[in-house]
Amino acid sequence: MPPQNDPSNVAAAFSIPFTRYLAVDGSVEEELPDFAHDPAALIPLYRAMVLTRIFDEKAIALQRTGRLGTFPSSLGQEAVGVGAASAMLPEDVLLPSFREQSAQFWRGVTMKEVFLYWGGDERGSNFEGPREDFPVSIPVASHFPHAAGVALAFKLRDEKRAAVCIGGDGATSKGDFYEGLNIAAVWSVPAVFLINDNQWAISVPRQKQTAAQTLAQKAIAAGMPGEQVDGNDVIAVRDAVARALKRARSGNGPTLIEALTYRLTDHTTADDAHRYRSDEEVSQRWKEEPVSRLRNYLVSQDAWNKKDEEQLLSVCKEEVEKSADEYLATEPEPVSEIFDYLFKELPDDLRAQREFAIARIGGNEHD
Amino acid sequence: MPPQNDPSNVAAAFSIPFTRYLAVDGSVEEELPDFAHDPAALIPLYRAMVLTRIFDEKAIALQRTGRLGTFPSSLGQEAVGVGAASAMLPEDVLLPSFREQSAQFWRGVTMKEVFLYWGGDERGSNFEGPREDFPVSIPVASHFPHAAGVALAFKLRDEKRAAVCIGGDGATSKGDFYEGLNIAAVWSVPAVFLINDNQWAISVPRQKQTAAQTLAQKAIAAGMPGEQVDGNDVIAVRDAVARALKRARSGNGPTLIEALTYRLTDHTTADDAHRYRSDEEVSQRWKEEPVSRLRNYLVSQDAWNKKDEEQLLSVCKEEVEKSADEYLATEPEPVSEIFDYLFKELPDDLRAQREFAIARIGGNEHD
Amino acid sequence: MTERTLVEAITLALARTMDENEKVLVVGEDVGIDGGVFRATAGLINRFGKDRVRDTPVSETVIAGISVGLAAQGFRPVGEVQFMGFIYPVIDQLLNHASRLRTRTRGRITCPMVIRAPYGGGIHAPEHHSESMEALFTHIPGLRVVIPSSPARAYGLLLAAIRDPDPVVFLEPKRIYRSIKEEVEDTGNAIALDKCQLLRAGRDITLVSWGAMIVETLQAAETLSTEGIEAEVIDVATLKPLDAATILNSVEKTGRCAVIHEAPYTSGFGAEIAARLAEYGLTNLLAPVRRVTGYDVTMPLPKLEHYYMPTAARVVAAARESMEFS
Amino acid sequence: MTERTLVEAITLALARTMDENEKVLVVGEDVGIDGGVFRATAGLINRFGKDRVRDTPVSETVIAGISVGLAAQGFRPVGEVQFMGFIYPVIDQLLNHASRLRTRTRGRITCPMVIRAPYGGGIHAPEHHSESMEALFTHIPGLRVVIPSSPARAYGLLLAAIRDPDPVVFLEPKRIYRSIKEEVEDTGNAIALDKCQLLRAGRDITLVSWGAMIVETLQAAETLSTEGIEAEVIDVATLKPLDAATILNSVEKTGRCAVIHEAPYTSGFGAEIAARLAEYGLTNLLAPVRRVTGYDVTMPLPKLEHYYMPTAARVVAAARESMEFS
Ligand SMILES: Cc1ncc(C[n+]2csc(CCOP(=O)(O)OP(=O)(O)O)c2C)c(N)n1
Ligand SMILES: Cc1ncc(C[n+]2csc(CCOP(=O)(O)OP(=O)(O)O)c2C)c(N)n1
Ligand SMILES: [Mg+2]
Ligand SMILES: [Mg+2]
Repeated sequence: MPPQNDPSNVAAAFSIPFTRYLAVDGSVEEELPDFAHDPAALIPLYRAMVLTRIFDEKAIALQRTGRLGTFPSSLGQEAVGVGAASAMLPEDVLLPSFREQSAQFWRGVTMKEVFLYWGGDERGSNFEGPREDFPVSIPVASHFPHAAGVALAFKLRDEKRAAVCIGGDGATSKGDFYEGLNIAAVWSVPAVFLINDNQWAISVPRQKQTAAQTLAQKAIAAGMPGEQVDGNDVIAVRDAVARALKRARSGNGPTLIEALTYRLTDHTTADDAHRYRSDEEVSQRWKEEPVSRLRNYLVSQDAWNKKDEEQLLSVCKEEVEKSADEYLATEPEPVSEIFDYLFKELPDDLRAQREFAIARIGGNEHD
Repeated sequence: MPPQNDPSNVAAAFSIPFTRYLAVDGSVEEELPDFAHDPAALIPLYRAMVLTRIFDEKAIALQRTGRLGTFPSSLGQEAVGVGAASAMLPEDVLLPSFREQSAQFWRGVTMKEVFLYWGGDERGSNFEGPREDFPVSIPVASHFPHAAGVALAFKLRDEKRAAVCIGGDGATSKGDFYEGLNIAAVWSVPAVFLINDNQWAISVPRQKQTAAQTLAQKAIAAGMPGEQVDGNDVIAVRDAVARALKRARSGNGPTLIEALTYRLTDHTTADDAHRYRSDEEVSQRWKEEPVSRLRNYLVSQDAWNKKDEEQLLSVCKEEVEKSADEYLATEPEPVSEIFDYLFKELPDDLRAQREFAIARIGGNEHD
Repeated sequence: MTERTLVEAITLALARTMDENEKVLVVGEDVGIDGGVFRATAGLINRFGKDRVRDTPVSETVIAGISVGLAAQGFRPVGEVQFMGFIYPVIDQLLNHASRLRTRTRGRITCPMVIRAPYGGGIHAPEHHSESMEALFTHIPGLRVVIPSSPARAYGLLLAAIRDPDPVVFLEPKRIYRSIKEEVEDTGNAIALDKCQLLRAGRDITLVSWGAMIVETLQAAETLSTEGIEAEVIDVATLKPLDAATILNSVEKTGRCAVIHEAPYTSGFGAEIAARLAEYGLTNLLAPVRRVTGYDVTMPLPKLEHYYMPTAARVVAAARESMEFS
Repeated sequence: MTERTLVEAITLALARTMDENEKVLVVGEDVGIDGGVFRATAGLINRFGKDRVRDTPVSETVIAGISVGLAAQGFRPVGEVQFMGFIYPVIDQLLNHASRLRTRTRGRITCPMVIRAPYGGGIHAPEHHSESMEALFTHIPGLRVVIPSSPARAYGLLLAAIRDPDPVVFLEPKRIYRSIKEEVEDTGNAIALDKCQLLRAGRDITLVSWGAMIVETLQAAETLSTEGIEAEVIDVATLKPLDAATILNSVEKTGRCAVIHEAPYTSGFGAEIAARLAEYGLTNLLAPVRRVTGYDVTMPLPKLEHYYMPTAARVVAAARESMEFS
């Protein structure tokens, strides 16, 4: 509460709305938005979430067997990326943090590419699909100003496109998060900032990131609208992002959306969450997770059944296995590639280093 | 306005109070706080503002005649520093930006020291008075995290002290401003953050810094109380800072206060504000300035008259001239001083450089 | 024939490139109606409009970060940072993003952007305004680092920097923003971004410098000449990538070398030049390489600043010592 | 007798100093109950409580900035930055404040703080996790830069860093966090912060390195020894201030020198060492100084990382070339 003062003198007042359509058990809580009226229209969202979950499992398995690097699973948070990406148009630009493979897949980044990236191969960020989408941002929040820049480009060219930037709850503590929001709002650029509030930044719980009640209210500092959605309700996420994109495209500037969800597994394969949080907490949160929530809804609408589920799982597994095989079969790049994309034209001093590097390994990979 | 949504689902709501006691003409608008009941008690505040104004004039004159470096006048903003410093206890710590000489003087930094600093002499930051106060921070907002650190020290030692950090409207755009606020709030440390919102950051008007309606609302992002005061009403500033200090000392954490004021002159002596703003705007703002506002009030209460004024001006001028003379008479430091405070003990490699530097100038200042 | 100051040459190059390529934008604090704290962008907003000459809030991270986004979208942002003391937050964006976007996406996304900033001491500026931290940028792979030392070179190098398809840090020696005038025609001719500039031919010793210290270095060369010592003076100009060949060839001829810079001694860019000589020019060296530099101290406030700044006399002394070495 | 890994030695030194001085605090992301992403602070929160072992939000600027405030108030904060790729925002606080508070207040306010960060490649870590940017810090006046290369040295140097009255950047070679074990007793004995460590005596060539590359350097020395080349191996350990005398004295004896580091070549700290030799050891040099370093490229992702990392074979080749030079 603000310090005691004459309440009649109010300089400004704000509120942060909250949106959820599907209750935890998949029952409908609020009238569904247009895009969700036909349950069949939601099946692609369901499919995308399931695919991501199977992909994440496979990625962990590959990591455990030494065939992939450190990997951040998105278990339990699939609705955030899928909800956001499904609201975007192909010509929009996604600027994801490192945990939004679900959004990347929807946008057309291939599973092979995502495997390559986390397998330690730069070609994984050379997307064949969405050529203008940014690679994932590892330095937390450092991509928020980029999103403002991309959105400014759209505005300057008078294009009806928008930039969608996703970061975690931890990202909201960084200065560049805030600076990115502030410039986006003051220049009124078509950007949507989405927080995957999965309650944890490695071992630091949401409550220790900030004293702010909601992360959405950080929008108020930048003078842009902020809202909170249930991030385990893919309908709510897509609805909020779609509304924000509409605002952006109509020239009304950026929006901050906080999607409340939960990281159901370790931070990455390098982490052991048992060190810092209880199994009880996690099992409670399993009850809210987005995949079964949407499935329950679809089943309740007779839009989905056990056979559909089995078929989907087997198709997804097949796709994931196929992509993993492609990834594993990818020939590594030659050493020259560490030089050849640094500049458009290789400067002389690098040419000498490049020749040395090639000469030194001769025919071998390692010298 | 936030995007359209069911208004019944409100996750959080906030408001930003505004405080002013003295109207622009010096008449009383709200019942005065306790410390201001006796008009005589306000005379020291008045005196401090007048002294600062005379000091600033002298500093500009010295700069114009090549005897001082670039100098940032606080013309029109004297109530911010005086209001804040007068609410503080000696054992509190001030972390000022570069335009808060009025606060520094109240705290016991001497005019000679401030002249020395802007004259380019590090001894100007070696305050004889408030030994723990920070030197001014030139890199905008970079001292906000320091304030959180100082306040944390108080909290850890269980001392009833607070850190008071002052920055400009421009400072609120920087990431370190935001990060400093966020950590102060989440760790609930005894800090008060005060924004001297003088409407300009060099040539950039307040409206181009941020889309936020008020700067006080940036507190909401950090989950701390924020409030706005009339920064040309020294009573309002002191009142708000005093309340915030009380909160801080009672263990209730930090506060952000935005003091609305106006930079009546150039950004610094290196600036020419005519390039980017109109004389009309400035003359309008002269009507609101803090010194005559308080004087009008004091006169209306029979607590001040023409003779008092004349006497005060002559005493202040004398003090300022005396300090200027002392400053001008200060012998420069020897070259060794650029080495001798870098580390507690000079490392060997610097010892050699130090000897070289001394040898090279021989008896001369310049080689 | 128009004589211009260095800062006027900067303005000219900015205007030229904005004129020839509508993708060129200027972003920074006070670059608009104010024309920049050093007037480097004066007049641009009137000529090119406020869409293309954009005042930012006080947010250096944003100046760099928004430029990355703009550059990825095909714009050519030129960001101004007001003083070197405020450029450090920019390192994060340059190192983690701008300098590597091309390589991390294997050429899919590129980052043609310039960060301009004045640097250096000697004008009695306030605290944090006078540092020379150019060496930091030279260690960042994927970045070009350019420093002009005269109006004409400022014009030609800035044209090249803005036209370059990759990120460039362009540091301007503010001490000589207005102290030298030189004929600068608006020819549109760029100066190559990977070549040292030979400013004076000589046979006895090679003096290597850049930025404002070129003034003292040339003065020293004049003085030495009166003593019969003919110094070759090389302006490094493009610190990264370094044109080591020009320096090595010169020292092959002269056998002696002093590097002069304002930045602190340890890990200043003079170290890199001396190291190249130790590595690739050793057998040509007739005397130890000398570094005439600032001290390893915090840049002093104006009252003691002159003690810090390398002087022509120090360069002369170092050159004499080098000549006397045997 | 207890054998410990390097990271265990770090923990030991942290616990020791926290025990002996209640002003010592640990701040950083996940340093509390998680014990740090590399477990360097494991157990400290249980032993010293959450007031003194503080999890910060994801805010590197705050880790440094709050430490400045704490240090000014007499605390001795030890900040942890999780990976080198996230340390750049910290440069602003170190350069503009921590490193100069003492000098800008003429001794009134001091800044005894340590920033710890793991650095370097070779463990197949994700993007931005494997850089070696130590040279940047060595150019900042008023800062000490320390890099241990073994468990015992990590223990002794960290004790010294935390006890030091001025700011220290303490960079930990994470590739050898667990790969070497060594006897480390909790003696409380610090190692001087301005002395290179002689790791191997030799007469033929001086190999200078630091951090994880000490492993390859010692391996190379062994190989060279089988060929009759006896290398002297110096671990710089305290890069700033640099103990140049130890290196110069060694090269006076051997006449040859190679510097080995993982960081990119240009403006790496190897440049400073080679430069000192060009300046103060020239007449002792029988062969060009060699720098065996990373390339001037963005640190590759794991699949190509091994191409980037300097190897013992490269050190051996450089040493042989040096020996053959005449
Ligand atoms: C600037 C920065 N600091 C530290 C890290 C190390 N790190 C990786 S992920 C992470 C936590 C991020 O939390 P959050 O933003 O909530 O994203 P989540 O991992 O939960 O998806 C940290 C601290 C980093 N990547 N970037
Ligand atoms: C980080 C940083 N960037 C740029 C500058 C240059 N500069 C000095 S004052 C100033 C404007 C500051 O505006 P504000 O915070 O409103 O303070 P005011 O000058 O109005 O008191 C700028 C941009 C600086 N000092 N620090
Ligand atoms: Mg999180
Ligand atoms: Mg202002």
